[in-house]
Amino acid sequence: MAVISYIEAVTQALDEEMSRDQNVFVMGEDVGKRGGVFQATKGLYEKYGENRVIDTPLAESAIAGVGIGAAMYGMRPVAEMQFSDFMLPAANQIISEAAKTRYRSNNEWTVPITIRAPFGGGVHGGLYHSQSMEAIFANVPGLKIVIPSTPYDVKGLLKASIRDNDPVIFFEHKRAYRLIKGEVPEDDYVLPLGKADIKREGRDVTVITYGLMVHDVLQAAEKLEKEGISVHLLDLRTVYPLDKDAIIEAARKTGKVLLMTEDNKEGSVISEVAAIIAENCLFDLDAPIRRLAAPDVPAMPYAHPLEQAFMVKPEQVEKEIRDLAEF
Amino acid sequence: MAVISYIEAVTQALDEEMSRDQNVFVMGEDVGKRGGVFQATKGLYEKYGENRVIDTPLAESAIAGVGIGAAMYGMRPVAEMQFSDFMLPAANQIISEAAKTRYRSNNEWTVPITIRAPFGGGVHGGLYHSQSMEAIFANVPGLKIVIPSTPYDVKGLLKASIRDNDPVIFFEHKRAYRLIKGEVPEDDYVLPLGKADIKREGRDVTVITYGLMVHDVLQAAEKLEKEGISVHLLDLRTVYPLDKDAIIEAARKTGKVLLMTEDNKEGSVISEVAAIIAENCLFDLDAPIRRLAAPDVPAMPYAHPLEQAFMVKPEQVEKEIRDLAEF
Amino acid sequence: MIRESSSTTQVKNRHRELGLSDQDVLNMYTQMLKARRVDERLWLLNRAGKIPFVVSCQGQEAAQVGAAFALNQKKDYVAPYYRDFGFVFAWGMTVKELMLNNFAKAEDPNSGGRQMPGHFGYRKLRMLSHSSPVTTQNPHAVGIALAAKLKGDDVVSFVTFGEGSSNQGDFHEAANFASVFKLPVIFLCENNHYAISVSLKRQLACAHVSDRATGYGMPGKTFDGNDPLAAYAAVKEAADRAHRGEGPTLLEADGYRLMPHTSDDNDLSYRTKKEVEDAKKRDGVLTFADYLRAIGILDEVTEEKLEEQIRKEIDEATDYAEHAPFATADTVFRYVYEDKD
Amino acid sequence: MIRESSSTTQVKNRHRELGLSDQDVLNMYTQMLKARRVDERLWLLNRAGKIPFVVSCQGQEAAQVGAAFALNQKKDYVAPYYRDFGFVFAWGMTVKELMLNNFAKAEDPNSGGRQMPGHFGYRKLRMLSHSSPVTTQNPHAVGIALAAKLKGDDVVSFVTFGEGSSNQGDFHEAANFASVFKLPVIFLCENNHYAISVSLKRQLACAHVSDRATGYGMPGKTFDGNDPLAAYAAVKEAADRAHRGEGPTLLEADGYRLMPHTSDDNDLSYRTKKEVEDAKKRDGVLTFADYLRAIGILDEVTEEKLEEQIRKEIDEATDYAEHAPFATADTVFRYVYEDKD
Ligand SMILES: Cc1ncc(C[n+]2csc(CCOP(=O)(O)OP(=O)(O)O)c2C)c(N)n1
Ligand SMILES: Cc1ncc(C[n+]2csc(CCOP(=O)(O)OP(=O)(O)O)c2C)c(N)n1
Ligand SMILES: [Mg+2]
Ligand SMILES: [Mg+2]
Repeated sequence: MAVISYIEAVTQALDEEMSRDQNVFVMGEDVGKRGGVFQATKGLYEKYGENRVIDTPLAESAIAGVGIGAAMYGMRPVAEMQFSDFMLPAANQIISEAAKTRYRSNNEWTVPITIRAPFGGGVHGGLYHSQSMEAIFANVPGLKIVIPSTPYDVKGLLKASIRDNDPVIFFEHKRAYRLIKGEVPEDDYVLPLGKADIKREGRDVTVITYGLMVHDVLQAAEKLEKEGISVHLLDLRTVYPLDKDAIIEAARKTGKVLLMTEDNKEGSVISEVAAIIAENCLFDLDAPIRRLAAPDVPAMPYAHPLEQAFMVKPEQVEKEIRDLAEF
Repeated sequence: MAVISYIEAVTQALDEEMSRDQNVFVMGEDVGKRGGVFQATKGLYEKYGENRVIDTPLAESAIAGVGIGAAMYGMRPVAEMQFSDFMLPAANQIISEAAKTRYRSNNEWTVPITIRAPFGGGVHGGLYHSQSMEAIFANVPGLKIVIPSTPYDVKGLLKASIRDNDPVIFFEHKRAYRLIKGEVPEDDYVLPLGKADIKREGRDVTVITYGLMVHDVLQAAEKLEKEGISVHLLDLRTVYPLDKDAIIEAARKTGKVLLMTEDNKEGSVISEVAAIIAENCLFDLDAPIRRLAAPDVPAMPYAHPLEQAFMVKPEQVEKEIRDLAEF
Repeated sequence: MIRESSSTTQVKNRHRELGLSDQDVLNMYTQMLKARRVDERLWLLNRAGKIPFVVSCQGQEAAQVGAAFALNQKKDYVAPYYRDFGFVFAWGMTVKELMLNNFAKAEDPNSGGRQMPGHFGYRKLRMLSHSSPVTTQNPHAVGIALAAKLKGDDVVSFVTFGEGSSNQGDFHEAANFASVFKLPVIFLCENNHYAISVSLKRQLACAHVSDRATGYGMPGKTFDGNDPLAAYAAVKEAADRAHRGEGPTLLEADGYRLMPHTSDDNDLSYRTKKEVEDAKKRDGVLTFADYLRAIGILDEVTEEKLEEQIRKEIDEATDYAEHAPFATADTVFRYVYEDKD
Repeated sequence: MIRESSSTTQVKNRHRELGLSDQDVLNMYTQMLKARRVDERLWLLNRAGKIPFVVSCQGQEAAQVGAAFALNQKKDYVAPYYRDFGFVFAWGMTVKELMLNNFAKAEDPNSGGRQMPGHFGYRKLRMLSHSSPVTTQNPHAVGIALAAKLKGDDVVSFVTFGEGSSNQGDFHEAANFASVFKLPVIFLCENNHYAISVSLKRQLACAHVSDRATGYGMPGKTFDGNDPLAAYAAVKEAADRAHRGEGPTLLEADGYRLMPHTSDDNDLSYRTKKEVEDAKKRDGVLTFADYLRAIGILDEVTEEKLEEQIRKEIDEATDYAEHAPFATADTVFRYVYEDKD
């Protein structure tokens, strides 16, 4: 199996789906000639032409809204938002339209669109090129929100998202793009949406997280293993709607739970995870739930020391797990 | 003390602040001549003229964005979004701009705007005139989100919001407008933002909620009192950032907690409340946390039986409290 | 059957030169009248407490019906907005279906009673699902046109919206997108001079909504919204352009909203009775009937028959809709996502 | 002091008729040159690994500086966008401050290093805080104008943005709002023919961004973005209109982006070297120098002195900024809300 990067898995998934299904096309700012500002659509313009890899005007609400219309016609648009921070002009189209069309039309009209957006920080992007936007959409029935952590998951989940008959927001961690590599089968496979994945079996402490943080935890777990602390790691993969059963099972597994997100703490996706656990397995817990998240300040500043101060650090991860293990 | 309705308290607060401070002005769709589609700004156009009660074009992003600009100049705009459902075109201005201006300018520029919006259901408004939108904004540092439950709170909190030097989203429950009446002092007073309020002291079960549901709980509590069940009721009032101390104290008070919202359950404001409790007072709980909320379907449909099916019913409230009491 | 109008009529025959037969224009008038009478009935039903809410089409039927007749009813995609009774009738929705919509019953083909009245959507008729936040349908219509173009389908995508709504960002972004890609879209703004209480001058500073076309490099045209033939001609020309691959057109029907914004509105708080009365003199339903009479297509007998037939249809539809069942409570959970079972 | 240009010059004196003295135009040129040289230095610093990111003004200095000179620097409010080095220098920001901004140091008056470079904002100079999502500043500028009007202050509100950004809904909504209320706003679109990789024709279907003015009922004008005098004249006229209470104006500087979009971009993936070389021949910094030379205001000595002076200023500023402290980690928590203590 080839070892490829997270972003290569994105490109591969797009390429495979485009060649598999004529209805799949890509649209967004600079996705064509330029191959995307991160190069996620690299080579697709050359391969599929300007009709299927469409450079759009600079207007996110139109990208989403036109994509929705095309999806209603029976196409499977994959719309790129250049940075997740810039999805907000499209919030109305995504929340009022894409998410609600099936419901409001009593199942007559459907919107099989995939909206891809790079998110996350640690890339010196400042306030508006580092944000986690998932919480804003994670209270909107009708949407699915996928956040993969590995190249393998990227490919399988992106392909599944494109084939899904409902709108999917697919957040890609921009720092993972080139940092994270992994084995990815060359052939066609899909992974189920809505299912969390156990990334590591363990006995002492359960960590539930998603995105790039999965790797922080894996690293910490290696280290802690040597101290005799065994970490169980659940990767949410779909952050809305959440995989309740998997969360409950993972929490019960060790009775000690650490929830992690790169997002601001209050009102984040892990708040809902905490609520699910508090509702369903309170008496299985041996320690209070812990959350490790970014501080409740707007986003990470540009200056390096400030960016660092904002981000969750590996030492913190280890410390939280250790504290829980010792609780 | 005069007994006035919830909406009269809105109008009174606006009127008082406008006469107190020349920098306060009102803007929005139909707020002028028409006095607002709900009549919240009734009489203000006649009293303050078209320069201070501004009928704007039909464009929410402009209403928010122009309001932000005016606020940066030193004014205190009170912008009305006709229905909270229609705030989404302004999501970018609210989240990227209003919320982050102080932070990004290192405290140089500030945005003392108040954005008022009627929310909530049970008014035969269908999918797009019934929604609770607070969760979408309740992960955005820099914003404050206020949701009052009584005319007294409306007046004190709206006046405080207008005087606050940061952006405040002020959600008014549209079914409460004429339904809820209460005593309101004629003179000037403000209530603190960011502080929850105990609406009822009790011993057996703690209910934490906000908005119109506060009244559902008060009614249930009366009834349950006769059965010997004593309900402690905390009204969040500010749903972002939450009053952590008050939440923890209220949860500890009885050790049994019911959280309620009219919003879809997953990813709602009460998820964060649950997380705070699970983090801070797990061992004080005698029962798992319960949440009573709307189902995770887009919003309440228009047809009466469907609207009813969506909404939390008084019997459910009683049952949940009773179950907890008996736990 | 009606006789072809004689060439000795005093009034100039305006429809023949548009390629419309006498039967065509009588059909047009029938749809306009039907929309008007249904609307009037809805207000009665509302006042009788039978339906909680009315959104009204009165004053805009002419433009709506004229537009519908100019499109290909077998192939084109349409995204009508909440006032488009005339349009949806001419497009194939029945009075019964519209009544089911207004009574919010399970059988309503638009949303099964989930949405408020006037939120149209009918897959069978290639009519997109409409929501409440205004102007969101504009980019959808552009997306339909983009998809059709990508698939090589010769389809025109037609969308309507109010003049107040033309101030939303989505109008701008959609128009620009359509024009950059030369997509077969017809944007029809139904300018009724009010957005709830706010009059035209407070909404736009340009003379005509169609002036905005220049900024998108597309043709723009304003026509008399009370004249279905003007609407027909304008939409036909735009459709022809679209079919020729020349891209989108921005049209504006200059009309007037004769009734309050909705049954929740009190329009005399922001306009005078006199203004409304003056507008009624230009009412397209009346003036088009005058034209048909003058040209000899409509006489008292035909008119009475028409009214009678429409009345009967409305009576039956109302009766049916009133007694039809609501969707059951358990269905509230359905269709959030695809039912996989 | 420089001598007033003699009337015997071959070239027509274009600045005198605009009311600009020789000293004025030399000042203009100085600001343009300063912006250019600072920009060049930033690319060097980036390549040397000293700063992680550059966003460039090259090719747009002429329009920026001409505009700044036409406004009232004591009273007007401005919302420049990320390429506006020429503008912010002419408006009073120092090279040191811009370097602090690029090194993201605590002393940066724009954001104390919190934002990426080029996200201007300077309260003291009535310069609004700029964010990354494009075009959000347009409604802010309108809000400033509305507030000033409500307070009776005679203030002009000036805002800039790119041609790609003119496709955002916020452009449309802001322009419409300003015109409906006849607010004193100047919208200046710096059309550099690219929005990252997407060229003008894929962004807009109209000939000029200024064509959009018609749709807002305001005057629109395109001028040569390489000519600071054209910019000056256009902005001055717009400012005069604004002061007279006649409302907003949409201006467009027709220019070109000489460098890649940012230091993260590879512009040769979407345009040719030749196209860039051709554009360089029209470069305003060169052509304006030619004018000044032709008219006798700029000679070799002055030029050398200027360059020397600017180089020194940049050296000192760079040195200062490079060694200035970052904001400390603990400050990351500050200023989310008002500090009440
Ligand atoms: C985004 C949004 N904002 C506000 C509303 C409330 N609203 C419904 S209709 C309307 C006026 C629409 O005016 P116009 O576009 O002229 O259409 P008309 O109703 O006159 O046909 C308003 C403000 C809405 N539905 N959507
Ligand atoms: C809302 C939004 N979408 C996307 C981006 C990413 N982006 C930054 S600059 C830019 C191109 C801007 O082009 P233009 O408006 O012509 O300005 P220019 O950079 O050419 O001066 C894009 C797409 C952004 N900053 N904001
Ligand atoms: Mg209207
Ligand atoms: Mg550009």
